[in-house]
Amino acid sequence: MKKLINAVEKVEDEMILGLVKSAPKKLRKLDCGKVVVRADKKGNDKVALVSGGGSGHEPAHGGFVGKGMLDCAVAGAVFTSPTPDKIFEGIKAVATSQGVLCIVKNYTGDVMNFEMAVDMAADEDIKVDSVIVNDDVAVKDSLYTTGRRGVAGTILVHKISGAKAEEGASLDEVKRVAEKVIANVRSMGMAISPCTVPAAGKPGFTLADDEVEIGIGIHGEPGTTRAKIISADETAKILLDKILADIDFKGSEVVVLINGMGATPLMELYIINNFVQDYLVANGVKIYDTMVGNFMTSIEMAGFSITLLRLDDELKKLYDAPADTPALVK
Amino acid sequence: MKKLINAVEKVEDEMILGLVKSAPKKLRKLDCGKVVVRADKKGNDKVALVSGGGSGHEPAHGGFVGKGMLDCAVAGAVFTSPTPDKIFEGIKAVATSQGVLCIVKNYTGDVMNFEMAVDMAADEDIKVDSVIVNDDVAVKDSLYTTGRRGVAGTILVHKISGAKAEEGASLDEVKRVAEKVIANVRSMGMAISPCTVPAAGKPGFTLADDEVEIGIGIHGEPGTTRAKIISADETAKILLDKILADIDFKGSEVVVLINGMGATPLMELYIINNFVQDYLVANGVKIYDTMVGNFMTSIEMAGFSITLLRLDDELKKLYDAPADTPALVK
Amino acid sequence: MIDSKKIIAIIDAAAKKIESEKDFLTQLDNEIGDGDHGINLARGFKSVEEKLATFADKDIGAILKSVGTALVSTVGGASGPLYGTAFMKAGNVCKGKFTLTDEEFAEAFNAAVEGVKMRGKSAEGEKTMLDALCPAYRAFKGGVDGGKTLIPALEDSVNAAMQGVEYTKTIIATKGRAAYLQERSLGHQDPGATSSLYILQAALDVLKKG
Amino acid sequence: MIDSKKIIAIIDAAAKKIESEKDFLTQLDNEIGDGDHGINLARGFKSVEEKLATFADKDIGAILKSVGTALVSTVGGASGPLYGTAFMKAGNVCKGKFTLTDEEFAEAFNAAVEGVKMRGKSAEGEKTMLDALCPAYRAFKGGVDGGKTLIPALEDSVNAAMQGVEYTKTIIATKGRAAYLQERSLGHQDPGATSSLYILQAALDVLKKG
Ligand SMILES: Nc1ncnc2c1ncn2[C@@H]1O[C@H](COP(=O)(O)OP(=O)(O)O)[C@@H](O)[C@H]1O
Ligand SMILES: Nc1ncnc2c1ncn2[C@@H]1O[C@H](COP(=O)(O)OP(=O)(O)O)[C@@H](O)[C@H]1O
Ligand SMILES: [Mg+2]
Ligand SMILES: [Mg+2]
Ligand SMILES: [Mg+2]
Ligand SMILES: [Mg+2]
Repeated sequence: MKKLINAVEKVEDEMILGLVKSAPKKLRKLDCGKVVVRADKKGNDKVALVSGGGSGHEPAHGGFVGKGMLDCAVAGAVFTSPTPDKIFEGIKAVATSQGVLCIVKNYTGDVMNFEMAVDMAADEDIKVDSVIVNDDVAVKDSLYTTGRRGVAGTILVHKISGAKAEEGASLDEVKRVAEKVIANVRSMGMAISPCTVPAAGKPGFTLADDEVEIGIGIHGEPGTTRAKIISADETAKILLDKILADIDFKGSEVVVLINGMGATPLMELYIINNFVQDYLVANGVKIYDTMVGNFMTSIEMAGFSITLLRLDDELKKLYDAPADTPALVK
Repeated sequence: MKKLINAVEKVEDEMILGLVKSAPKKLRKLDCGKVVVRADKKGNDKVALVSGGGSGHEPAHGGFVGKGMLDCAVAGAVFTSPTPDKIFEGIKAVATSQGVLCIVKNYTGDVMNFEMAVDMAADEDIKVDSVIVNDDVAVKDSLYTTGRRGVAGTILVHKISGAKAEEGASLDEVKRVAEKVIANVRSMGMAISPCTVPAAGKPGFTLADDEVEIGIGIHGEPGTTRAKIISADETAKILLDKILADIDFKGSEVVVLINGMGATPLMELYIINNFVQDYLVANGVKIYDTMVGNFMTSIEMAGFSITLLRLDDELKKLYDAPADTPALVK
Repeated sequence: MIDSKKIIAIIDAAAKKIESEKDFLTQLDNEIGDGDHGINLARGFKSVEEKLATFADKDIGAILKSVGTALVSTVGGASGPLYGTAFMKAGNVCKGKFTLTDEEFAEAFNAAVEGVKMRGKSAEGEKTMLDALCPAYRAFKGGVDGGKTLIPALEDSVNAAMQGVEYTKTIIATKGRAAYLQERSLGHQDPGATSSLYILQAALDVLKKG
Repeated sequence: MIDSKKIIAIIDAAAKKIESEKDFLTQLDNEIGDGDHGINLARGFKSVEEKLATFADKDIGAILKSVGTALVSTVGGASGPLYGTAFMKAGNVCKGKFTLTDEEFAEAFNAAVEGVKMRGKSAEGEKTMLDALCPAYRAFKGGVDGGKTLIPALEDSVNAAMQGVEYTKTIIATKGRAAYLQERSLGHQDPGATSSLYILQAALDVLKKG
């Protein structure tokens, strides 16, 4: 394991400190742990948004704390959901009389830990609700399984429900918008090289020089299939075809998010975007806006995910609303 | 070589197309080649800024084209300066009656190609001048050598002279500000893993599991010294000490730029920033603002550079001015 | 019959077992999860170990509850809420008690298993810790009901858990991270089932030593 | 004496030589530069090859100028402007000529070398192509002045370039990318000096074939 770190045990704490110190006017860290909140607390008349998950997805989620997006991000150990007590501290710190909405990625651990925290908050009469993001089409959705994972589409839930909350909408309204995004956002990812959880010291999987993993999540785990490496265009087509088959994007306007997994050079993301744009247009999808970069990463994994969000007028307006966070300014 | 590309010969062109398609309202590509210009041409009353260099530094330079920064970026093959004819096309496309300032990184190739292009433009009565950025303290400056290289500090030259140009300042004034930034900006970088020029097919150098290169440039070349890997803090200290020894930052307000080389996870950049901030404060340097991310990369090299810019009131105001480019929004 | 001192000894032994099997559990999780199960549990049981000294005068309910809270607030991931809930639910059943009859032990065991099912919205056969815990509980309960004493009943329980762990190799996961791998989860043993087995083994070892 | 047909043949041979040594030149540049010298020059000489057909009726000045322009607009990096300028400056000297005497050839050679120095703001001894070109020019000029015919003079020139390439291994670079390596550039041969040698060798090969 070759990493620019100081000690395996210090990775998460130093990372959060480094993030907060990069934007001291915007962010504050709670004393209780890896909990980042807005330096300027939101007015009591607006719903506060809390998200979080394991570390290792930087800039998610701490980088999206700020005006127009999240009020609080709670980080766990690398790829490990934070614990309910920490999430509860975060909720308490940002709670307003309008209430708190938790945005949770659909992973068993995240769901259970947030569920326990929400129970704790409700016990203390905090108005709190949650939504679960499950945008990853690599995994079949089914009543009997864990369901689809929450991946990079989560950023668009942050963005759009964050804008709704800034408008002063009620908790129910913010939740409705968040769920509309969730209903309309789909993603899929792949990796050409794995990542190493610092505490584990070795990669989550190994790949031969000509192998890739298709259908990966965002926790360094292997994907749904291993395949021989093919061209960037062919790879992007596999992901897009799965996404386009899941819900009907034809004729709709979409936001395209080409997300790097952490070690993918921007050069490659742009090459992929070049194909994605042409392919979507050829398939009757209208592109409203495009984001290319590292938004929801897996430490130093090389690979990418594609996310499409189907828009209506309400979502478009909220997507365009201002945001001022370390990782996204609009 | 494991890369998400289609064909070695198509890398640069598809990359530029993908960049422009990611922001079609902001960017336009000239038909003559890898030349990106602002979609909304600047008014004739403002100086236009042209920069460029080899490809492989994404988002530099095309990602910094837009209001408040560059008017045009000219890209060459990977790590190879663009040719004078292409630079000349770029200059012609954005030239205004206020003139054009070329921002050139100090590499023999860049300097010579831009010099020839500037001659061609001057021959056609375009008002044109240039500045040469040389912020890399890894290389000793000397009258008898090529001098220091231009690296990540170039982004701050784009930002600040771009803001000055938007104010409607004259070519001489914009050049003066650009040179003030150059006089006050210093950088140094290191790598823990190399990168592979697609056309070369193999890495520029190889490192053992416990080795790093200190004092690298941004073209995949080895650094000034090879060393055993040490902690992130100790590594950052080596770079900072060299930077702080070069010009006096004590008592000054600075912009800190922690730049990833392309494959460095943001987690590591934040860990480094955590140290850098504390160390600077301990050394009497005041931090005005901090940027952490991938700004001037070397394809998929893992490593980072630190840049410090010493500010005065004029530079502060220009640094804070709005910018609206794919890679930097302010 | 088990007293609170034994319970403390069992928790201590479980913590040591998890610590010593940390890498193996992580390795199992690497294959079909995200490679942190051993790391997560070891972190959690280390914090439990740090609390051991405070347990001496407490009743079994309070001890188990305290273990559960410690796990919930330090493990994270899926196994934190699951094991945390298991210990807390068992603690509820043992409130105020300083000794447990074998029947009461079975009752606490049952509460723990039901707690996992509730928290995980899961059932046996989904390739999770429940595939060790459910048969282990049934074997224990059956043994006690059939007149076996504590140690033989727990021996049956551990054997059943062992078979449960083997069984996880033969099925496709439908809960937890391994579910994302679909068919690729076949042939791999579930990390959570394995850590459950270790905790039961630790209990048996302590009781056997007397 | 050299006529325009020979010049075209030399350019063709140089292009082929660069193409066949592309990987080696790149390898040399990998060691002390950015690993693109062979790639850059091969791209440039390929575009020159594509122009060869248009050269047939042109004078030597026009041919060399056209080679220079092609190199400048396709090679990029440091070597593009340098070789481009060299050919363009040589072309200036040969304007309107369809044949060159040995003295005129020397004059064109000199103009090329001076062009590199001007463009690169560099001199002999800095570990660049000039360490092949300068001694090569001196040897050629000395040979011609001393009464040698073209081929023996060019043989001396190639030998001098070869020694120049060897010499680059013993010095620290002060110009070009290798300068950034400081002491680490020692022991490595300069890619640009090597490509200069290849171009001269190509010329000699063509002339020897007659
Ligand atoms: N819904 C569930 N019900 C019961 N056990 C589960 C469930 N989801 C996961 N598990 C157990 O948790 C184990 C993984 O724990 P761990 O690796 O610590 O958490 P994470 O998956 O969040 O990284 C799995 O091996 C499985 O036994
Ligand atoms: N200032 C200079 N004067 C003369 N030759 C130079 C100068 N700078 C570089 N060179 C030559 O150029 C060669 C490198 O060319 P190339 O690799 O194509 O360009 P780059 O360094 O831009 O990648 C060096 O080996 C050296 O011989
Ligand atoms: Mg985990
Ligand atoms: Mg180059
Ligand atoms: Mg796990
Ligand atoms: Mg080179």
